[in-house]
Amino acid sequence: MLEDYIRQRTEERGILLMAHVVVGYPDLESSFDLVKAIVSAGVDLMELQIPFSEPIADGPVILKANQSALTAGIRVDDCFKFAHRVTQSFDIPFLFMTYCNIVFKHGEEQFFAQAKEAGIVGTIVPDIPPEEGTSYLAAAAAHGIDPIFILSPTTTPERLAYLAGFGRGFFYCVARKGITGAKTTFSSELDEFLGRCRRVTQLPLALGFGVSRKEDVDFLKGKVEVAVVGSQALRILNTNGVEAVEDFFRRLR
Amino acid sequence: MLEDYIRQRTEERGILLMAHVVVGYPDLESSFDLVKAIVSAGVDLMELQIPFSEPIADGPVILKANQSALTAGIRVDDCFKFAHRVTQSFDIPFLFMTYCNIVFKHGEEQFFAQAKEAGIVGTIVPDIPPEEGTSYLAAAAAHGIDPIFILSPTTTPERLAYLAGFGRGFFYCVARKGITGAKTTFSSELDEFLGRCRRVTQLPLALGFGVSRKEDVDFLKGKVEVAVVGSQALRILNTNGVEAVEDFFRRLR
Amino acid sequence: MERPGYYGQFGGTFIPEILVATFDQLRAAFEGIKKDPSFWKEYQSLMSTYSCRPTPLTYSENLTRHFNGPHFYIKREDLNHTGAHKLNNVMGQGLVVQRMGKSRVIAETGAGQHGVATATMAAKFGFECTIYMGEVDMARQRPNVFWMEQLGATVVRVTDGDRILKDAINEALRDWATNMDTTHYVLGTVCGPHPYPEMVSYFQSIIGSEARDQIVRQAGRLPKRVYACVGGGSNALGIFSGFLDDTQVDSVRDPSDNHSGILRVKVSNGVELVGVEAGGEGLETRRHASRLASVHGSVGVAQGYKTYFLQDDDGQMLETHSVAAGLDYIGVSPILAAYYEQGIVRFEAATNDEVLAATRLTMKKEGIIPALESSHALACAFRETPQMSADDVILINLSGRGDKDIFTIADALGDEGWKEFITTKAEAYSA
Amino acid sequence: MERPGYYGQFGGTFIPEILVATFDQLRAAFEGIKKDPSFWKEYQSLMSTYSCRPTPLTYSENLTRHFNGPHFYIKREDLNHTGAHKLNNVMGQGLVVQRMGKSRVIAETGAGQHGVATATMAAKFGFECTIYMGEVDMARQRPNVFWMEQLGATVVRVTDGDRILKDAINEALRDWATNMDTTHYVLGTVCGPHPYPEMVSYFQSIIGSEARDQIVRQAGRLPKRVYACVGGGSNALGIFSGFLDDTQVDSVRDPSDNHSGILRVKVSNGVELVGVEAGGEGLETRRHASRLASVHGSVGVAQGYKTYFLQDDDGQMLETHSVAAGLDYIGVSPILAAYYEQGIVRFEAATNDEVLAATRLTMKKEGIIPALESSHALACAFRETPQMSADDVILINLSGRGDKDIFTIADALGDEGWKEFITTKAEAYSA
Ligand SMILES: Cc1ncc(COP(=O)(O)O)c(C=O)c1O
Ligand SMILES: Cc1ncc(COP(=O)(O)O)c(C=O)c1O
Repeated sequence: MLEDYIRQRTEERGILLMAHVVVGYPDLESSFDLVKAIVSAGVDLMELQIPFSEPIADGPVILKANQSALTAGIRVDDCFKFAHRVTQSFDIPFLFMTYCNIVFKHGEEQFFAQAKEAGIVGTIVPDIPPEEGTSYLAAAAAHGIDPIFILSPTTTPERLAYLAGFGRGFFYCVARKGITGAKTTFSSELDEFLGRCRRVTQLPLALGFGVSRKEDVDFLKGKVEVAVVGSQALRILNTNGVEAVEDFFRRLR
Repeated sequence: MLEDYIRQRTEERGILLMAHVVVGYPDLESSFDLVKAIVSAGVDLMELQIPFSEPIADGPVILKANQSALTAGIRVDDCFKFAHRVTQSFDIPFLFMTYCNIVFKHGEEQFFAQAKEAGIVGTIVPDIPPEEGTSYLAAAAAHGIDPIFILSPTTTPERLAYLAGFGRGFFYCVARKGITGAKTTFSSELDEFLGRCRRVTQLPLALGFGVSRKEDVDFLKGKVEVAVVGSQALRILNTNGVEAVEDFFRRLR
Repeated sequence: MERPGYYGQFGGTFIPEILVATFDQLRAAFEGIKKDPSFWKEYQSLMSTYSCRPTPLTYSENLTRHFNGPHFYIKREDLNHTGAHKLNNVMGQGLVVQRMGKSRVIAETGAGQHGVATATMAAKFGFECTIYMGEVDMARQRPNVFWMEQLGATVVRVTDGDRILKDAINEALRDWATNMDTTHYVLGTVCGPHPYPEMVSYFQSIIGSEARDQIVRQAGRLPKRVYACVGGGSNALGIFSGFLDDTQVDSVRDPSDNHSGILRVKVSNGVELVGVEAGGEGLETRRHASRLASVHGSVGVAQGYKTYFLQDDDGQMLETHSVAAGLDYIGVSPILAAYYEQGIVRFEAATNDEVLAATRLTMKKEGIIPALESSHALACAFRETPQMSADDVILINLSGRGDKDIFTIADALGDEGWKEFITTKAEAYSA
Repeated sequence: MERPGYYGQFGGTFIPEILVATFDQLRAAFEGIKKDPSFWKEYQSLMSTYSCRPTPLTYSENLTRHFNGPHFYIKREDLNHTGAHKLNNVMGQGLVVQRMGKSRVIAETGAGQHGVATATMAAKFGFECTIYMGEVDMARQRPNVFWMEQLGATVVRVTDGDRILKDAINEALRDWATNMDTTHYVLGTVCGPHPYPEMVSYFQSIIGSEARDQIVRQAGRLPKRVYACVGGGSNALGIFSGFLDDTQVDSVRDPSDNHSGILRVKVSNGVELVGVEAGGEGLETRRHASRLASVHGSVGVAQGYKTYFLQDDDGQMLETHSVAAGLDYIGVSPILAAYYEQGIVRFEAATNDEVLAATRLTMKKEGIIPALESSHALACAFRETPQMSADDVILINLSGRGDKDIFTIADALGDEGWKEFITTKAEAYSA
């Protein structure tokens, strides 16, 4: 179980790292090499993003990777096959990150069935709030996959409590307003926000949006269980290649 | 007196020819040579057009000559001097043809005084109908210059009678609707129109607009006292020069 | 009962968590406005002094004669300030922004029409303004970019995705997710997450309520059919809304028939509502933007709402095509999607060629230059004249004027004088 | 009593004999219309269904605030169909043509605005249409040429004279002298031989009668000043006509003072009427089109009527200059010339630079794109704000919208994006 895995591993490592990979960017083989490199750098969890043509919650770096994977011809079924391959090859939990329409068009039931088969343990779909997620939640539950919800600094206390009721595995807290890929100044406001989150849930917390340096991870140690690194790794991949990414993750904690 | 001159000369020659010259086109010296050539071709009367920037009753050929004379810098005073020179040099009656604003800006009294001095015997100003011509008519009368009015096929019988009251020297009948320089088909309609004119006036009639060939002049013989040739001569001047104009007028009657 | 924000199975609020509070605030502000009896008066007064509402209804005698009937009546949204129905929406949202106490507005634009309208509204209300526009659209619609800038807006070039309208929407949403405290997103049509479809159609309903009064007064009766072009659907819903109670749906489309594209609806007596989508180069070429009139649309969720989209089997959005930039969009109003399934509105497509011919005819016969978008409604009405009798009355919503389309129209007609003019201009610039 | 067609010493009918019968017919038709009580109703109904009359009166809060008063009210002739007050005149003449049973109309155009309006009217009434336009203007105003042609008109390039507006008028008169049986000449402004000044101002008076009602209703009182730009003078006379009875001329300009350019008039109490001419590059440069506000105009007779013209001592017309093509004309309405001499209207000039600044400010503050012509009225009002108190009310006639001026405005502002766009377009054409 995802939640237990995070708790145990956090005790061992102080703070976990979750990486993010856009499946099929720049192509499937490279994606595989990237996953391999990141895993060998000691990362603890990984989001596999199934590309979508309209990724409204993503910033320019991830957006371009989505686009370019699609232009290269990546299909949703390729992503399932890819997931299967990496979950077979590497011994950390993998989650799917994507957008509602990918799940919806595939059919929710079918999507989770195939995800399960592929060894996926959780899903992050930023444009499905619980209000719109009845069948999504049902399908996830039926297949024992954890739907991860997002908590944001703009979320009211009442709504935090409401969202807490839907939590499985962990919560994905976003460090600030905005989208992925922009700079974040980690400050005491963040503590305050995390405090509000802790008040409503016992589940582990992951924090993402703007984590890009060892200092960020150090700052987060003891505050959250998981630090999520997304755009920064992709930027390094784009400019310096896969080995640099591995190196980046190695030095991050 | 213009009227008497026309009557006498018509008896001698059957039909008279009136030519039209734009003063200062292409320059004053050339204008003089042109007048000289036309006079020696036996023409009986001549209109000297004082160029105006907005000659609304003229067609493209005469319009362009007006424009070009002005661009070359011709002034109204040059035209008076020019008139003086030609009336001194040649023994036929000369008239001024121009537009209202030239007379108006010069001052009507002053205009006619200078015209008289220059030896001019008549004026044709197409945009001064008698209704607008009170002071124009007074000044003309004071200096014994004949203001020539225009009769057109569109003029009603009542108005023909009205215009007849203002006639001096002769009437200028236009052969058709439109402006100078276009083709005219001389027909029995014309007879009918001239008949209407004769019914209201004893004065000689000149006919203009579209007279361009000997056949036209022959056709008009016996119908009117004067055939007016304007644009066609200018066209010949533009393409073949002053001798060709002289030749043209020589063969016209 | 339907859930709020849902129309049949369509609509919803598929938004990232970060925006939930902002949508709550917007929804509350809009609810407040709907309940406030003074609001609509304020809105109407603004629209009648700043724009020229009520816009006229023109009887088009020459088109009527040309086709031997039916009687053509044209609702003149082209006479609105800034030249299209878009102003109705943005001025309404401007009042909402004022009530929310925000100081900045953002918007997406494709054709540029909504961007110009929003920049105009921002100038009038004194808001800061940023407009997102795809790079491709910016190149096509430079005159509108120029005017937006002159009106004081910052126009941001969107270089991601297909660099068109949908990408501009994504980019605007991203801005909003960062700046929601100060900023309101002025969505341009009856799409997007709840409450946009409801709110935008609320403001656009001014078209229909005026038009119904006018046609009853001027023609002495209700129209047999009402035609409107459908991009997102705001001008269509605007005019249709005045006639919803006049429709009579006798036999509803078989819901088990999974979007066959053929709507089995007979409107026997009531007013028939006809939405006209962009047929582009022809439905068979797949180069079009007909989500409902073609068989190529299917239900999906994107940009925050559920509706029919032009998308592939995986749910990836397809490229769309139309001579009219304002119709060139992947989705369609969830409200219209519901009306489609309920048989309340019939959907048709008009091709680029039909649209240009209709534009030409309308210019020559009526002295009106329709926007290419609006010409879709005209084209469909022209095509269907043989189905009607000479004394039927029809109503066409002329959503905008076509001056803005001069580059497109001149190109489409291959006008040599225009090319020469542009070439001479360019030479003068490089000199 | 003045002679019919005369205003003080100005006006008249200085026409070639060939046209006398045609003018008689026109005068009779116009007299008939004035006497026919149903005519104005028919005209108003046409204008309220085909265009959007009454056009709104907009209170411009932001300009008011920007200048610390006076209160700015703007009469929105820009919202008219085809984008300017020009339509008021052409539609009125259209009805006259219909009554005369003619089938063809001709017109001159400078900016192209009157040409587009006439082509529009001809399409709507089903008349044949020929528009005369100077070659220079055609090159500057190509978009309007394109639209005229699309509207079904034949545009004739005038290559004589200075190849601008006045030459187009001459050419139209020449056409008319040939085709008067079938053809009516739709003169575009309150100039030309009687009955044009009276007839055109009769139709344009719809602006003033609406505006007076509106400002009394909206502002609660009469304006202190009314500003309008003056080309030929039709929009100015249109709005002024509503306030003539409200002016109070205390001390009249000394008639013996032969056009010193300084008008010694004090309007103590009533509404002050201000006509704003094109100051071009500055009156001192002589590159302008100010017939009354400069000392360079003098009385003359041309194009069939007597008024102040920009002419030399010989009576030859001068070249005129303005960034606004519609004000770039040698003559001015004889009615305004009379009002000038009688001290009923004060005349000012605004330079190109002032006009561009006023255009920019109005776009940014009010979301309105004024025609460059109209911006002359704005520029003068802006300049005079210090003379007024914060709670004075002023009225500005916004005669037209500025979209049509995009090439001029973009050039005047040196917009790089625009240049690049045009260059890219031209490259695509030559490819
Ligand atoms: C003139 C005009 N009509 C129609 C549309 C399509 O939008 P909607 O379907 O929301 O009316 C647009 C969009 O830009 C437009 O500019
Ligand atoms: C918008 C606009 N305003 C003003 C004018 C000037 O004409 P008038 O003085 O007759 O109103 C024109 C002429 O083209 C125009 O287009």
